[in-house]
Amino acid sequence: MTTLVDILSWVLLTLGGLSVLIGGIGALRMPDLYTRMHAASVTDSMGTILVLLGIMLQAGWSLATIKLIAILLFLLLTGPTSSNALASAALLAGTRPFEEADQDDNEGQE
Amino acid sequence: MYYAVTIATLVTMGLALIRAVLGPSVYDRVLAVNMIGTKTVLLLSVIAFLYGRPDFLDLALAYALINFIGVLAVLEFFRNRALRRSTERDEGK
Amino acid sequence: MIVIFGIFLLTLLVITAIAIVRTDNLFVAVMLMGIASLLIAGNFFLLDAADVALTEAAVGAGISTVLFLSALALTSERERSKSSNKILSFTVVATAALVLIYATFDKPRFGDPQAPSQMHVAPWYLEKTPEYIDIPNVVTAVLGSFRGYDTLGEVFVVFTAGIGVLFLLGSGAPLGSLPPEKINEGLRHHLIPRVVGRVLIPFILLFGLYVQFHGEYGPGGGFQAGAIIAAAIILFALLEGEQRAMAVLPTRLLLGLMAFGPLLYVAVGVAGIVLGGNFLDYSVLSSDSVKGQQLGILLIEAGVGITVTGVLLSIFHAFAARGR
Amino acid sequence: MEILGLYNYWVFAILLMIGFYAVIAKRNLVKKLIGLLLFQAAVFLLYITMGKVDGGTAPIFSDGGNAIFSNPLPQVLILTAIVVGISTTALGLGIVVRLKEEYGSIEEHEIQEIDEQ
Repeated sequence: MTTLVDILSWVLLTLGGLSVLIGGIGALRMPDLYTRMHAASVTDSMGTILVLLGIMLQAGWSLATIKLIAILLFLLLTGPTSSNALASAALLAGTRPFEEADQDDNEGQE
Repeated sequence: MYYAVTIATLVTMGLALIRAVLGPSVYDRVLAVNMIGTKTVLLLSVIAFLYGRPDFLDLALAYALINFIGVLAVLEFFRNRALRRSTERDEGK
Repeated sequence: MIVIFGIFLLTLLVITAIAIVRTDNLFVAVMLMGIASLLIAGNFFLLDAADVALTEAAVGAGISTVLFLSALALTSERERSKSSNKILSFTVVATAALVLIYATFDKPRFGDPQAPSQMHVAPWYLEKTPEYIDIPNVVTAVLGSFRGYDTLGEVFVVFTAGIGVLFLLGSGAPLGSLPPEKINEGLRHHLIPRVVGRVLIPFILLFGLYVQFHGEYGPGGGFQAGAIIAAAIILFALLEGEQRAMAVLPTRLLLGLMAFGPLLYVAVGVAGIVLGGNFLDYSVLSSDSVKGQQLGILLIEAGVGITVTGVLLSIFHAFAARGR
Repeated sequence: MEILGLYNYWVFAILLMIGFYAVIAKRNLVKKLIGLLLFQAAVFLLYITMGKVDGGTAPIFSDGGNAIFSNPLPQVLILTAIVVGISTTALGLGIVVRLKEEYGSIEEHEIQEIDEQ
């Protein structure tokens, strides 16, 4: 039973680490703000869920698990909200999505 | 295995930092700050277990709660700036 | 392995610092400052300083960004002039850096248990805390009891800084050009952040109280709790507008909190004298000296928390009211 | 490892000097304050680094029974210094805001020019 839980948590942690890394690479390589935001959300939600679940399985049933659940809950609440706020602010300020020629505009806005 | 996750998190923080330094727009930088914020929460929770002191999860909890305020302050700043610009334009007419 | 993690974080920190100095956009500099704060907090945690990391989290993540952004809104976002005497300053700085680095070769190796700084006082604190005060968090014990004078001084510095900001910004005609009704509405039209923010505020307050009263057992204490509670109220002010936040905690009450904190601290000290001990000697506060110490620490931590909350909120309101 | 054992101190020196450079070379007052914050962060780092003990853990007793603890004293000093730092930074920002109101500028040399007239 313990081995099973261990294996499961290692799998979750590995997948979590991978998605964190993939999101990070995406946030660096993607061409414009909105696609980068999309990549960042992979780390913010997917990576967070997997990593924290993995740690939770390691922690067993204790106070630490409850704290981890709280952290997970708050991150899942605030992460998408921040992305939404940021995207709407960018859109209102006139950053247009999906256009190759956008890059000059962006540099001008900085 | 904790080490692997920590390394992945650290590398992602580095990538996000490159994004923050390169820009190009201010929104990219805010996005990068946000990313590094959530990565810090993950890093602190993993390291608390790596050290075998799960009682230090309080720190990660603090960041999970407080990082949000920074983003809202930025939003308010942009709103304020837009308002100021439109007021100045009205006065110019 | 953990040493390598620390080195990586520090390298990122240096890159961030260089980027901060190089950019001419002050908004970008403030954002990068936020990143630097996160990196340094992670590093403090790696260096075993959980309490310090919590303080950096409470102050650096929210309040410092908020203050800088409100100051930028009142001044300007861009650096207009080039640096003065670039070559001369760079030479001075580079020479000083080289001298400092040369000096580090005489320093004890990182983490050396035999380093002079580990040989005095600290072992005494670690050994005597269970005996005299009997709380698990030695940092809180040193902060509250063994070095209570220091902390009293720091509380008065925080108090004085708050008074200074109020003197500077509290009076006179503000220069903001915006119609007040626009400023006052805060982010009320942004529905999603508003709903989520309102859900979070009670939890942040609760967490602040937990940090305040759990400070004897885990990382925490008055300084951190004050900053966290102030952050919760600032979140409310951002979401609902200045006016409503002022209605919840009016200026008079904030001034009262600012003054009450140091007064409570001093009163605990004086109570020690009255009961036959020394100033800030808590052992006489109760018939059992260990219980007395614990009571004293609880009271002065409350004083610290109240001062920090009052001062940080007063500062925030002073800046926010200026823009109106 | 011997060389890496001094890395924290080198970062301290470099960070300190980056902050110092911003204070002396930049003319924008807000930028000077940001430089001061970096300077401060470097000093914090120095103190906390000196408190670390190999194999130690944070100076909070737990049931685990780890007998080595890092030095609590620098942590106490820095934890108060962080809060004091933000209050004094706010005071500095307050002065900058007042200067902007009186002189219409936050660039050092422009303020000096106005003063000389």
